[in-house]
Amino acid sequence: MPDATGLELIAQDIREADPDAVLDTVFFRGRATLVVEPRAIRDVLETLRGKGYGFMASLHGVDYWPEEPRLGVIYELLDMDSVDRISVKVRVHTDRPHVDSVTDRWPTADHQEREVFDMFGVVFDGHPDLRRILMPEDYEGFPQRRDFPIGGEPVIFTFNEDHVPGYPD
Amino acid sequence: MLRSYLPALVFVGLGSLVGGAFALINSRLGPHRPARSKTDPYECGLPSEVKQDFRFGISFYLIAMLFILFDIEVIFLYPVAVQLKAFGTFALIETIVFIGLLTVALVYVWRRGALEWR
Amino acid sequence: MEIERHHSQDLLRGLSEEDLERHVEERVLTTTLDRALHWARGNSIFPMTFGLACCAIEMMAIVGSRVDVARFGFEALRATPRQADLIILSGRISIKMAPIIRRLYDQMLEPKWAIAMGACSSSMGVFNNYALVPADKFMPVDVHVPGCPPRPEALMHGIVKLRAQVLGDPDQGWRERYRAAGTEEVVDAPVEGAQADNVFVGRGGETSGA
Amino acid sequence: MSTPADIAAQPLRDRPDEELLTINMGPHHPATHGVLRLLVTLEGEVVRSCKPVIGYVHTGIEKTAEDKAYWKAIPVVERMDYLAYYFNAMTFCNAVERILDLQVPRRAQYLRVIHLELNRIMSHLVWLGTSALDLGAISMFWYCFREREKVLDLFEQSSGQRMHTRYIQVGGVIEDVPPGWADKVRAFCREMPRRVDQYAALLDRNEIVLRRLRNVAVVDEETLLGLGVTGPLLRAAGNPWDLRKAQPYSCYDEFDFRVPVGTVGDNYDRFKVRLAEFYESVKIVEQALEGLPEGPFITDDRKVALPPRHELSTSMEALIHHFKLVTEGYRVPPGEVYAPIESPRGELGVFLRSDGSAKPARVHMRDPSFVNLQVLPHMVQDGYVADLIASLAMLDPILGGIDR
Repeated sequence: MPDATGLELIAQDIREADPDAVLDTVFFRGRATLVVEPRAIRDVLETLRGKGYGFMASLHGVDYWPEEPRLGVIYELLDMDSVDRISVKVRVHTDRPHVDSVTDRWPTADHQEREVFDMFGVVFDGHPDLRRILMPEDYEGFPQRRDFPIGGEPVIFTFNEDHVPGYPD
Repeated sequence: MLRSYLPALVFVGLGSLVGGAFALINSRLGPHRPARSKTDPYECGLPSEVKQDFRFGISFYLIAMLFILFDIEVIFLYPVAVQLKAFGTFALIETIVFIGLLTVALVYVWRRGALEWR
Repeated sequence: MEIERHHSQDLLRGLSEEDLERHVEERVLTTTLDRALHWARGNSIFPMTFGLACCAIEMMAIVGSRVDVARFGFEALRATPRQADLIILSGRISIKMAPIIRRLYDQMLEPKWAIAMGACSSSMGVFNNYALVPADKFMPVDVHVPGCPPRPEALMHGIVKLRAQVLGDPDQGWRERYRAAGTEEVVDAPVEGAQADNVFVGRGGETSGA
Repeated sequence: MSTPADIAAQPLRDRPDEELLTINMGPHHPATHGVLRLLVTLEGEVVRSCKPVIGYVHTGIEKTAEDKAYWKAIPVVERMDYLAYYFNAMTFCNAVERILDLQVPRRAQYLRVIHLELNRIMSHLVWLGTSALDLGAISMFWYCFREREKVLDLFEQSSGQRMHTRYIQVGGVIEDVPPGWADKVRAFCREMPRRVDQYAALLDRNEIVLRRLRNVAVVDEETLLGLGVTGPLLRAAGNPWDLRKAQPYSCYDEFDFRVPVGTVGDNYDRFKVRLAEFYESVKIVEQALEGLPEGPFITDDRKVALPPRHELSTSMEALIHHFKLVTEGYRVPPGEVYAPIESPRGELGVFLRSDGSAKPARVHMRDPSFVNLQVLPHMVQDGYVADLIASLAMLDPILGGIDR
């Protein structure tokens, strides 16, 4: 893990190349996170690849519902030689959830970006085949957003067995 | 002359009898509930999109033809192998010539590359 | 058994002489044939290898040597619905998989039975959420095996119970068996798009779900 | 004559006589190890393109976990990769312990390692049984499932349930192992290597299996790293990346074991790497059993772990803690953590975001099979359909983990 100062140094280098790319750096329980502008995500990943983080372990979406901008996409990078991990976070609003796709430079992001699109509705521009991957093709709604109802049926007990919606009284 | 063929005839008769009986019982006693989806082609649970006029590649027929050729050869060897002592050495030489001819055919086919899957 | 005896007694009371004769003679003749038929069917049901999720691993375990399903004639696990007459829904049924399972069930041999193995296929089990459908919602199920995943012995108990039901029960289509007449979804004339086995009416030509 | 590779060189368009057939190797297929659907474009017997379609067993586990308290989320998360259930629970508990900054007692760490390695053995057994079944060695299925029953007996004795045991709890393990358990595990560990020798004798010198696996579906290390593949697939290509050695967790650094690594990266190497991992896991279990320290099996921090029953009748604090934990569960300070561990199929990581309440705000499981599945089209390009079946068997995808 790059320790807190290492993270600041990396943020410093990126800021030299692109002044307002890095919005914030978070260091929590030994995990370094760079919060980055959505438009600058591809260049930041390239500079991190230059610093040795050549393996993308994971790409996943988060819904920070009460806070705005609400949808987050997190890239976990790994440096196999010096066994070092860093993560890059991008925050997008729900009304224009557009992030550049990194599938051409990082092939592992293909299915994972499709899953984030399927579950959160973040549109990855430039993705070769952006379709739903887990839900049926013609499914409306993005299930893993916090405001999407969890669904399922009410469990029937003796006290509510006679007026449960959907079951004949 | 007929007597020597009796076992074969009995065998064929019995086989068709038992087979026919089972088929009849199944069709007579089994339930008949024709449903439209039963007649659809089964493609791992999905509606199938294979076009009806799809023709299989030529390689399949080639391999099938070669198989039939050499399979019949083996079938001819069975009767000879069973009664080799009775037929004497003449049949032995005859069989060797027969196998030799087919080996030539095999080598030809092999060199022409029909055996590799194309 | 005594339920059937009461049933047949009040049935006979109302019959006159020759109807009584014909009824008894007909019953005696068919019962022996039926019983032989059910005996043959009960002991040679071919289950379909249909592993969905975790219960599939336990379903594979019943084919193993410790809890051997071959003792009851269930061993010939068939891969295609054309040769199988029992479908064991071992695992969670997601909404994307439901139309496919319904189609498989339709394409199975008659007479056919269905076992909903595990809590997930019987009642969405642990995951009571948007993604799952209980098996009863779209197909008739004969035996529900509880457990998550049920032990191989529990599934064996379910299979033996199904076998007992088959032996004792005259063969009926599932609509007669569950008195569900009038629930036919597939009208004879294929109405455009309204197919029972396609819960999501996909666009024509394109494979639905692809 | 022209081999499939030459045919691939000719563009498809100008060979009208070659009929291309697009068919579904669909959700219900005996050889897809679960409900995986492959849209395969065939030209005779040669696979021209293969597109995996998944989602047929999607159960919304991550959404359900957000609706449960932390200790209730473990059974939900455990049912994700249903052959490596100890690993799912372990990686989830790792993440929660890292946010809580909780210290797990050494005995609990050793017990966790023993159960993880036994689970790895069981997972590889099911893989070996089903993939040998695909290659035609049907009797292997019965041998492997006989061994699997022995491992499940051990799990049942230690935790009460064969599968999805929920044995690993945040802060340690739920219960200590019963007295006779360690000897049973030693007996199993003595006998297991002999069994694996028998499997190797059956399959390794079998000419059919060798011809089916050697130089088939070779993928070089560069493509694998680009696709994010980890686990036995990556190690078979020569890259010794194993999280147990690279980033040791739960005192893995105290055991010496070797990481089996292949050379060429074909199906045969993947087969041999997993076969060698049997021996390594048995070695780890034996060393962990030797060094099993005494002491508590769960953390004694009452804020997180339930107090023992006998304490409830005497101390008031224990009763309060018990009531608080059982009703609402413990609250976790807000933060985000990514905790990866080495599952039998690769790097299994949990991204956990907590917002201070008693329910996790976001649980994302980075499943190895989900990422490794992307290498399948590269493996089967321009090969035969039979090799597609063998490659899928050697890829060892678990659809529960892929579809979550």
